[in-house]
Amino acid sequence: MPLDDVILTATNVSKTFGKKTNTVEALREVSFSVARNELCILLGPSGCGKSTLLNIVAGLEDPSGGGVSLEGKRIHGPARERGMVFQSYTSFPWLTVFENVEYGMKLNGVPKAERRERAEKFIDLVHLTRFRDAYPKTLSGGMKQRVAIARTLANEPDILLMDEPFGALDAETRWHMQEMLLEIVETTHTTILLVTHDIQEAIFLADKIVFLSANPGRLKTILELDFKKGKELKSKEDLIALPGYLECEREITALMRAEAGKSKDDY
Amino acid sequence: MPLDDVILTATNVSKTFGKKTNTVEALREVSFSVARNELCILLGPSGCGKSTLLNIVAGLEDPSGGGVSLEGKRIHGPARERGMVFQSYTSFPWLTVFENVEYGMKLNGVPKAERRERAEKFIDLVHLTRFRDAYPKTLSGGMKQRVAIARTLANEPDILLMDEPFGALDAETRWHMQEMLLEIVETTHTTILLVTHDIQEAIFLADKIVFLSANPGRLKTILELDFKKGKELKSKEDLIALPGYLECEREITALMRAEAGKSKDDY
Amino acid sequence: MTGTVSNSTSSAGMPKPNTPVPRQRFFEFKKDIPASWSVILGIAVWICFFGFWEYAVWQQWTNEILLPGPVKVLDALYTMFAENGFFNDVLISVWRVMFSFGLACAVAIPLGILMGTFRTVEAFFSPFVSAWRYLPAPSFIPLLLMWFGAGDTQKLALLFIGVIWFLITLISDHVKAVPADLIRTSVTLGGSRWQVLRTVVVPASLPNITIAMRQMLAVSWTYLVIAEITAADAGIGAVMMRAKRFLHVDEIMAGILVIGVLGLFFDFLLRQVYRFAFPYLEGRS
Amino acid sequence: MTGTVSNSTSSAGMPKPNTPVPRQRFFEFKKDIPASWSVILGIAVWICFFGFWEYAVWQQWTNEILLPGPVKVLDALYTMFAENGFFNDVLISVWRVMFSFGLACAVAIPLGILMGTFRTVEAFFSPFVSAWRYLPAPSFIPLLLMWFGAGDTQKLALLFIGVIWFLITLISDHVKAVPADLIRTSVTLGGSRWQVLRTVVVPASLPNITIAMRQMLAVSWTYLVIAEITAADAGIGAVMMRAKRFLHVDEIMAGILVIGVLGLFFDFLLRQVYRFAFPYLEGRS
Amino acid sequence: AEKVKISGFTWPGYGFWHIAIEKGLAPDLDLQYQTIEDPYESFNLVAAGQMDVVSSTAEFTPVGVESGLPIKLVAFGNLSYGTDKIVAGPGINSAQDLVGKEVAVLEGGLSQIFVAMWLEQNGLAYDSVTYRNIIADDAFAAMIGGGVAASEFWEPYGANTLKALDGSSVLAQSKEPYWLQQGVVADGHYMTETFVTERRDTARKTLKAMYDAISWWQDNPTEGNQIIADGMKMSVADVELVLGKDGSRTDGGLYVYDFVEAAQFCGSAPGNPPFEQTNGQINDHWNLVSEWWVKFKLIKSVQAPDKGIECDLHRELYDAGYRG
Ligand SMILES: Nc1ncnc2c1ncn2[C@@H]1O[C@H](COP(=O)(O)OP(=O)(O)OP(=O)(O)O)[C@@H](O)[C@H]1O
Ligand SMILES: Nc1ncnc2c1ncn2[C@@H]1O[C@H](COP(=O)(O)OP(=O)(O)OP(=O)(O)O)[C@@H](O)[C@H]1O
Ligand SMILES: [Mg+2]
Ligand SMILES: [Mg+2]
Repeated sequence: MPLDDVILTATNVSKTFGKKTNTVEALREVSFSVARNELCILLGPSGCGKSTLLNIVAGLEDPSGGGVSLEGKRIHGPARERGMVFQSYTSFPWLTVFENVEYGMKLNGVPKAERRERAEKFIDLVHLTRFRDAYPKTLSGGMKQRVAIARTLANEPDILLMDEPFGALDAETRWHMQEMLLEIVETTHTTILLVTHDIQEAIFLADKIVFLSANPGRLKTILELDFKKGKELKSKEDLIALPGYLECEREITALMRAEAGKSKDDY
Repeated sequence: MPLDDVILTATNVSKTFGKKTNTVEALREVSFSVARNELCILLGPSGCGKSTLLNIVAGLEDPSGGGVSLEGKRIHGPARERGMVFQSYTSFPWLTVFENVEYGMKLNGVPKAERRERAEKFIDLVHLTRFRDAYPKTLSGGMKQRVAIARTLANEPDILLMDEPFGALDAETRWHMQEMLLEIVETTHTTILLVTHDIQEAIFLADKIVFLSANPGRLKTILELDFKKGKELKSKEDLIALPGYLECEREITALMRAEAGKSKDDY
Repeated sequence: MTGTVSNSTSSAGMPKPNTPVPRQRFFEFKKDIPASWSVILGIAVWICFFGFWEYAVWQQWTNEILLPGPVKVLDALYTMFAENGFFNDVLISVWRVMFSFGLACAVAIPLGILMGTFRTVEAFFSPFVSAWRYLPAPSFIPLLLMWFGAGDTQKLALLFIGVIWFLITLISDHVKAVPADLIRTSVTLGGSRWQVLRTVVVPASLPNITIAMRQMLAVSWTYLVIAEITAADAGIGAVMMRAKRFLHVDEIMAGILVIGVLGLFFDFLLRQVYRFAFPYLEGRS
Repeated sequence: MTGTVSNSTSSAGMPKPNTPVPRQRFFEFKKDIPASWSVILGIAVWICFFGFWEYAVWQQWTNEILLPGPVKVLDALYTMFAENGFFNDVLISVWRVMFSFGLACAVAIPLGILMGTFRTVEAFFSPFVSAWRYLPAPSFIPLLLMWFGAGDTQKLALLFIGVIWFLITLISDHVKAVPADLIRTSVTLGGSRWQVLRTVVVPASLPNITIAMRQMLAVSWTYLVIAEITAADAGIGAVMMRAKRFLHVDEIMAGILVIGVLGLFFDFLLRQVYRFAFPYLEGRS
Repeated sequence: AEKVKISGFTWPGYGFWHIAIEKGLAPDLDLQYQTIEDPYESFNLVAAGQMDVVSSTAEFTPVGVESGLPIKLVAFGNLSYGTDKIVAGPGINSAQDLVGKEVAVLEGGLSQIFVAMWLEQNGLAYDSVTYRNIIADDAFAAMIGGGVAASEFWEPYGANTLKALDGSSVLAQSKEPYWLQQGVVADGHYMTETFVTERRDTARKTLKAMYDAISWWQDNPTEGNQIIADGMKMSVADVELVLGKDGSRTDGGLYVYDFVEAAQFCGSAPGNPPFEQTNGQINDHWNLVSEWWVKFKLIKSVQAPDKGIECDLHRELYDAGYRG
């Protein structure tokens, strides 16, 4: 990946919540960048500011200092270019799967025929063709998240932001979702910035891991997963079988342990 | 573990929900047993009836067929002997940590002095001494679950039932909790029957894994984790380093995959 | 194989294969009861009520002028419908409640939605609306007569001010409870403020707004009598008012009965509307 | 090391280090606004209201006898307190509302808890209670007079039946929402039914019961005037009634004002009770 | 002392009970006056056996009797002497102008009969207008708001309406000789049958106390008005508006009957009551009112006066030498 193909840059992003006496410093001067078509993972212990950072990138929060630029342009507020998938199920219950996926395009005035075509393509992509006209209430948690992913992708964002998208799912469903996400990346070449604190998930998905340290959130290190380079991973079994996997998990586990140890009693 | 030291036996437990036209067969003739001081894990794909089975053991549901006996006595309804920890946070918000832990003993008329002593012992055990007089609202999810565990243990059940006790916690906290649970088993020699669908968690914790298959839930296999025998595991790192671990994970992953494949679209 | 597969672990402590005794207790926590029980118990309470009432009258525990028995009330009800054209009064009252309630909704829903969505709107209206909730509606009758005359408008206005303040409060509370993540989703998909309001806030709160409407419609019925006492030529309240002047307590009771039945009926209707309008909701009532 | 640590990835596309522009818009979704804004807006609405009222009177848009200006109303209020012993009436009204509401709670809380806990109890009472919600309380004045005489009891009874049915419904709904897992926890710890009721169901629903009480106390104030019109020798409603007989509209308005202030005050009080009684709750209002 | 329960709404015309209580005019009785604003609720209490005496307008008896209410009209208390008026809004100058319009009255109350008789007096059918049930308290507002063309008022509503509504005028008022003679617009005092029959001595003493109070008030009008104002919790000015200042009974809006006049109206004492009324006119009054209620379809038939009227209490007092 050539360095000049950077799509997103965060520079010295700081964030302090609250006023006067009662402030929480969530982020201190965090800088990193995401290259085009990269799947970048934000990893770090709980409360280190991952969500805050992602929200700033999405434009949902304003940074107290520093800034973020997409394609070289400074960002202001939320926009279609930076679509986001949340941990909570955000598929609109009053719309069918198809209408949900179509929703973003409707907001942006995409003509009906194109809307339909793109929606169906992305519904296919997340394996929900059978449920095209179902309401979210009939779907499992995993399926609801797939609706959210398809909806965001169909809106053709420059970068897809995801905040622990699989965090509320059970272990088994999580696998499926992770594998599906890799499949999607394969097909669509979307740039993704994803927050998690599941180490296995991070290793499985990441091209690059941005690791934050806690209290306040600072950039600890950026890990390029060299042992995965060039390998094709289709399933978790493939990952487990890969040489270097155990070593990598151990290394990140140690990083995590070191950070978490800082506030042992509050886990 | 001698076979005659069995504490809990489930025999041909079946369960059908609903009436007449609209029935769901959740369990079909499941039999297994748990030995004294054993940590037995119920594993299986989502919806295979693990919670239903655990509820039947707890006495919260009546089986449609078959039965469960504890210490040779047929069970009827819930009782102190079979304390349960749920996935949702069930620490009572209106009681402090200490009062929560003391609660079960109060119900059973344990005298005040003993109550106090036992409560403090178990609060120590789950590392909450500093939070003895805090209300649950000030605690994190993991801490709330530790309160629930201490409360159930302080009530001295013959067997501790846990339904995905760490399912709602983030990955990192989950580790800590798992390690703490092993610590507790070490100290108190409690018999535990725990439901999960996290394979790593199952391997890390289990003396024995009861694996259920889906639709309806039947006993697929019972796995004794021989590669762990005699080893002392304190942390996940120890487990990852253990020879045979990867093979075991791969094997269970395959079992899971086979079951889950049955209903591929509904994850 | 790292694990050993053992198939039948059946051994000591096997329970006898007696069929399990289903415990069916009368007072069971949160346990659903058979539908037949519900119906029987629901009928039982009315039998108890009417039975006790008739018994009290029969035993002359109370004065018969002031508390006629249920049979006499039903008799009066029959006469009113069959001979006195009461049906027309009922229609007029229903129309008054519906129309005024519709007006109240037309004001309360947009305002409540704006108050629930924007903190600035809330900060402006909320102190005002909360204070007016305590408004004793009957005291406003003279002002309403002055402003709206003695006709229907005045009665509609009274019914309107009887429910509007609570309705606004309830709706804005429900709108406040719309999950922030739904709004944020729409915003990151490129939704403008107006689009978010229209495509997320409104549909997300609509089911709960319907529930709030159901609750306040019930209150509206309790105001009907007050509204129709003054300057009413027709309507259930007017009939009850006249009955009172001439000590026909059986007719008053018949009026109460009719209002109760109408209230339950419209509650049922709104429940059905809820069901059909929001088929996408999880199995909630 | 499987990963390579790269510390500064700063490269192309670096944004100029201009300080970020904080976007502070007036209408922002669910965005908390500064406390000072709240206060200003809250005061603004009242200034608008009183200003418009005084202006309308000054411009003689309405009849001055029927709608005296705010200054005249405040003047009447002063006279009432200073010269007519209105304070005593206020005390009596407060006592009536509080006492009757206390009684209503004493019935509704246990019944509501039982209805919310046991489906059988619910199946029995629910059809009855729902129907009685539509009860037009004023129509029951004759019966209450007969049963309780013209004294205080009758007024208390009217205030009582004005709120009891809604209160029961609200409370039983809240109790139904007690998480099943809390009950199951207690049961698996060996709790008997009575213990579970006392140590789980009651404390778990108490905060929401308090909220229901707050809502219904507001309704109780709106019934005060109706209750005190009949056979009242003292109380805010009685004073307003007498004022009406001699067309002292300023006194009526003063009465409305006092009821509004009292309502807000008791609402505030219950809010404080809620805060102090349930310190263990997450930061909810 | 024996308890006697009396009720009435806030109206100076019933204020003599307060004087009787305040001045101890019934030494061996414990008179208790209860303000109940809706007279029909007072009659409800009678039905429940919880009230002995009710002061109200004089037209209720036929209705009560037909409903089986155990009640008797025992005295005509006072006559409206100008306090009641039919006031028309702008543009209405005669009865003819009212045809087809709406008139605010108390349905089933005196004011409805007043308006109906006045229409007939002016050569119109009693039902040539639409009656709207709005009591005087609210009718003022209703006239300003439009919708009703005229209304029957008592004070202070009449005067206020005339003042506030430009172009409004008086069409009829109770001080006119015809209305005084007819005695339609009047207050009465009611007693329950059990009270009259089983506690006759007490009933007599109660009635006597009231007439003693009237005499006392005639001698001490200033103090009397003050007692009434305090008892009714109204201002002295409001009392004076209705009862007058000097005890002459003709400088206010009400003419209060003293004992002898009331007894004459009842036919229990010789001689004629004032305003060209006849001895025993109470029976004619009964018939007149009953006929109107039948016309308005509020009762079914006219019954014999003695079903609802009890004049023997006056006779016994008179025979015993009492003269007020
Ligand atoms: N709106 C807010 N107001 C005040 N403090 C906040 C706010 N949002 C977050 N914080 C604080 O900022 C810090 C970072 O929070 P953040 O949610 O970004 O962490 P996180 O890494 O996403 O944690 P998790 O892994 O638990 O999701 C925490 O200390 C949190 O308490
Ligand atoms: N009360 C109930 N009524 C009807 N069906 C039920 C009920 N409870 C469970 N089921 C059904 O029984 C089956 C087993 O459910 P159960 O919750 O025991 O599965 P589980 O293994 O615990 O699943 P998970 O891993 O998702 O927790 C499912 O098909 C479920 O839909
Ligand atoms: Mg987060
Ligand atoms: Mg489960």
